[in-house]
Amino acid sequence: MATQQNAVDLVDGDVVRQFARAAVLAALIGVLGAIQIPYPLSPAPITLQVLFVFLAGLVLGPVWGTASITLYLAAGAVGAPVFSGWEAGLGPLLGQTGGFLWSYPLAAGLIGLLVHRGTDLRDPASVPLPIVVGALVAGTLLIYTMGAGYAAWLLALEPWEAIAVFALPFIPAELLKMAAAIAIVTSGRIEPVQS
Amino acid sequence: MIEFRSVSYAFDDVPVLEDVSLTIDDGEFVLFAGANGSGKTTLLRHCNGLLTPDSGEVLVDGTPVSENLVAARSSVGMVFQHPRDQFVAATVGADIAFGPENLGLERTEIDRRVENALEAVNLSGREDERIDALSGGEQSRVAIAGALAMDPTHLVLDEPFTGLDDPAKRSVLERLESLSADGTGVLLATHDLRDVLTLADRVVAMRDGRIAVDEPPARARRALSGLEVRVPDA
Amino acid sequence: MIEFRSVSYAFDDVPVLEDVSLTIDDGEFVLFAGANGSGKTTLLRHCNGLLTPDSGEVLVDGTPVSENLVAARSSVGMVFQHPRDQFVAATVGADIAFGPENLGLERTEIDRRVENALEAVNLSGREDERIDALSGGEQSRVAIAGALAMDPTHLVLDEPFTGLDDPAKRSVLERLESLSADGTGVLLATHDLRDVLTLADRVVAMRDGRIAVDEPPARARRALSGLEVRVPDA
Amino acid sequence: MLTYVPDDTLAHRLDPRSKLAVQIGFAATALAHTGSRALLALTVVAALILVAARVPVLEALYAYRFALVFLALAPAIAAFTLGSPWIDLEDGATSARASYRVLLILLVSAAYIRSTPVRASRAAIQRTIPGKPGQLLGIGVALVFRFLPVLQADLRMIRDAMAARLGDERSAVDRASTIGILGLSRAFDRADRLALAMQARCFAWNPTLPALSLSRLDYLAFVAAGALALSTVL
Ligand SMILES: Nc1ncnc2c1ncn2[C@@H]1O[C@H](COP(=O)(O)OP(=O)(O)OP(=O)(O)O)[C@@H](O)[C@H]1O
Ligand SMILES: Nc1ncnc2c1ncn2[C@@H]1O[C@H](COP(=O)(O)OP(=O)(O)OP(=O)(O)O)[C@@H](O)[C@H]1O
Ligand SMILES: O=C(O)CCCC[C@@H]1SC[C@@H]2NC(=O)N[C@@H]21
Ligand SMILES: [Mg+2]
Ligand SMILES: [Mg+2]
Repeated sequence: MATQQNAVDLVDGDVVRQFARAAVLAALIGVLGAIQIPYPLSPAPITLQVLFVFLAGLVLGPVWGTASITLYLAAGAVGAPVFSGWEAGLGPLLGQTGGFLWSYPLAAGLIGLLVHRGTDLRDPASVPLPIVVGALVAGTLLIYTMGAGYAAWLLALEPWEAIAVFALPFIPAELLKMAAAIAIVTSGRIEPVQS
Repeated sequence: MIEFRSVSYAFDDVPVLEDVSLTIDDGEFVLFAGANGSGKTTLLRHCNGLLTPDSGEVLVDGTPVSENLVAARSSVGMVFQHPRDQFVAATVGADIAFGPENLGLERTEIDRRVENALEAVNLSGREDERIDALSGGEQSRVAIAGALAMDPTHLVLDEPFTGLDDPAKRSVLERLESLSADGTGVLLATHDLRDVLTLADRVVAMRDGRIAVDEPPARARRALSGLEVRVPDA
Repeated sequence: MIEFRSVSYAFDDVPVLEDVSLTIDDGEFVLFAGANGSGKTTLLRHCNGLLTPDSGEVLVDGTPVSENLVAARSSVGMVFQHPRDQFVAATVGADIAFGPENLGLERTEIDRRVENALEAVNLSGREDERIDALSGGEQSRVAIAGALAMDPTHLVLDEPFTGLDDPAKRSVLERLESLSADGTGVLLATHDLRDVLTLADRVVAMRDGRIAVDEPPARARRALSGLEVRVPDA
Repeated sequence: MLTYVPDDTLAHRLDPRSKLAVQIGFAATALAHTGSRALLALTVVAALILVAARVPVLEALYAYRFALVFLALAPAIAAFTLGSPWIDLEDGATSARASYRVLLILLVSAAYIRSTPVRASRAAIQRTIPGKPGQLLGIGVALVFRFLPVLQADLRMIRDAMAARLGDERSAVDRASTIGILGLSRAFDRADRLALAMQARCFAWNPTLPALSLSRLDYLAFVAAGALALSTVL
């Protein structure tokens, strides 16, 4: 939308709407994602963050999905208690689960790109299921590569040690989250924003 | 001046506004009534370009809204029905400053406006309080202050009294009265005219997407009969 | 019968209800008033175990709520203060059917109740519409219908008239009157007693977490002075 | 949970940008070193930083308790080897030193949180990251803080709304999916209303940025940050 006489450069209505959704979704991840179930099989807890990474990519697409997760990380970095176990600060981003955190925006972007085939959004409910599943699996692999890889380096673990404690124990939980993400986007209750 | 010229609007092919023409002058205090679903909220959102007419035109101070959104949005302050989910900041002062900041004003001017707006709603000196810790009535007044800080020449309010207790409602009303006396046009949507009728210059009522009544208060009671609006008992 | 026995409750150590005792009989129509923040909503949410007293006890039909939540929730129908908070489904019909479904009723009975409840709020025939696409007042009406469809023995309504137009308000009031005449206890929180005072059996008002007034309507006007409640003009 | 606490410490007087720089410098060198001497030096620096922000150390340790448990486990995992002798002490010790520096990084980030209000962080983001991304990131971070309590209340309300109509009678899967879908759709509703409210207040790409200014103290902090960063390559 153009602005004539004024120097005020209004943000376009579609952008405002997507941005507001990205910000509110980031807050929702903060509320639900911070809930953690301590998991005796791994030094990382089970959290719902990954479910929201899936949803960010599926519902908001590559650009705004990535933006949403980036807002989540930035808010956490400057003090919002949104990381697992209501932690906050730059510390968790560099700590033993930091690799997971940094992978989230990239995974959301990857999922968004694969599902929406670019930056024009389509209704994820209308995308063939194999494509959606494939995208979620690809995103998950990216999350674990970065998450376990960084933890191995940081804590001086062997690769197999890192995989055994930071990846394998979560496979069942991740499958459930994929099912939940697909159920949510196909429920017809989340109105997609076309842009 | 806000001017609607034969405005029509449909949601997904369901017509909600049909050929609406209406003019609100500077400093006028206009009550805006009508049944649930008659189109009040939809009409109000056209005043500052949040919705764009399917046909017809809306002008603010003579300029079509679509041609100069910034002008329309800074001259028409809008207060939505539920303030809680519209605040952009956690504290009173930061929220009220949001509009002026986006207009690109100097910091000193922004501070001045925040102060003035807070004074206008009787909340001076409370800029550092957390919005969540305020009562419902105080939140409504912060929402009004947020609109006032844009220095609007018109104020559009969509049922601002819902949930307010009697003193809170009075204090908001008093503010509106004095603003209108100072030249701000006020367009106030409500279902209950009992406490406000005497303050108004005009009563406009909608029915099924059309303007059905447009009268001075004295004649409004009769005209409104059968229009789903609570009028003062005779 | 709903019975509060010396109930106290605090949010994060801030006392909100202090030693409240109150009994609502079957078929009684009780108005519940008080300023913003006086504790109305907090009290109402104890009636069906959404909140649990820090000390004291709440009983529904003689059984402590904490002992039989299902019984309390099927006998006490509740309308929340903000209708949007209350919806669990996407369409009008599905939302109203949610409660009856949980009661394990037959589908035909469920449909009957949905229809009946919609009629009470002037929304007959609109079960297939999306709740999101309704106007604010229409949403409030769907919320009321959702509680009516539970066919409860007590109805607790937290400012149910906000945003309703006059006929809808009248229709809901009529329904409440006839329900109460048929033995349903009604507990209605509101800031404005003007249209309801004559219908009620009793007026209860809170101040700062305590019951400050508990009188028959005839004596309520005087008792309520200074209590932030709009009473009918003398 | 660690949060900002108003105070007058050295750290509180610093500009958020210089504090960020110190944090990053510290983390960089901590991530590069695991030698005992380096760890000792890092411990001293971290202690100074904690004192400068008056961080209550026990509270900070408690806030990071989950992370600490896992950090304590990592050496055990590293020490474990498949096959005799099953335990490799040297591997364990390396990992223990690696874990310890992570603890230091966590504590240093606690100093930033305790000494920096949201608006300062927002200003730092908008003034450091140029153009539209910086603008959106700054406002977005403020919005996340604003909406955390709002959405928390929403989720509680969804749970209550279902319970009030006996939703607890449904299966766990049914309940979880309803809460999930409702939580998300309601959050997006809020977002849509927020978007309107921001547009009504002229949300623009080129607003007046929050004020920030660097003092002499900040330049010293930048020097310290630079020194820390350089020590990465030592
Ligand atoms: N987002 C939407 N999508 C589809 N239809 C809509 C939407 N918003 C409103 N409507 C429809 O438009 C009509 C007018 O709604 P509007 O909100 O303008 O009414 P209103 O006069 O403000 O009513 P109320 O007094 O209840 O607030 C209603 O019938 C409503 O169902
Ligand atoms: N979830 C909460 N956490 C903390 N405090 C709360 C919470 N809910 C309510 N309160 C506080 O409890 C007090 C009573 O609130 P309540 O909602 O019961 O008032 P009310 O009488 O219903 O007011 P209103 O007329 O505005 O609806 C208020 O001071 C409020 O700030
Ligand atoms: O500190 C954080 O907030 C990050 C926690 C990371 C948890 C990881 S993400 C992948 C895997 N799946 C889970 O449910 N938890 C771990
Ligand atoms: Mg409306
Ligand atoms: Mg209340």
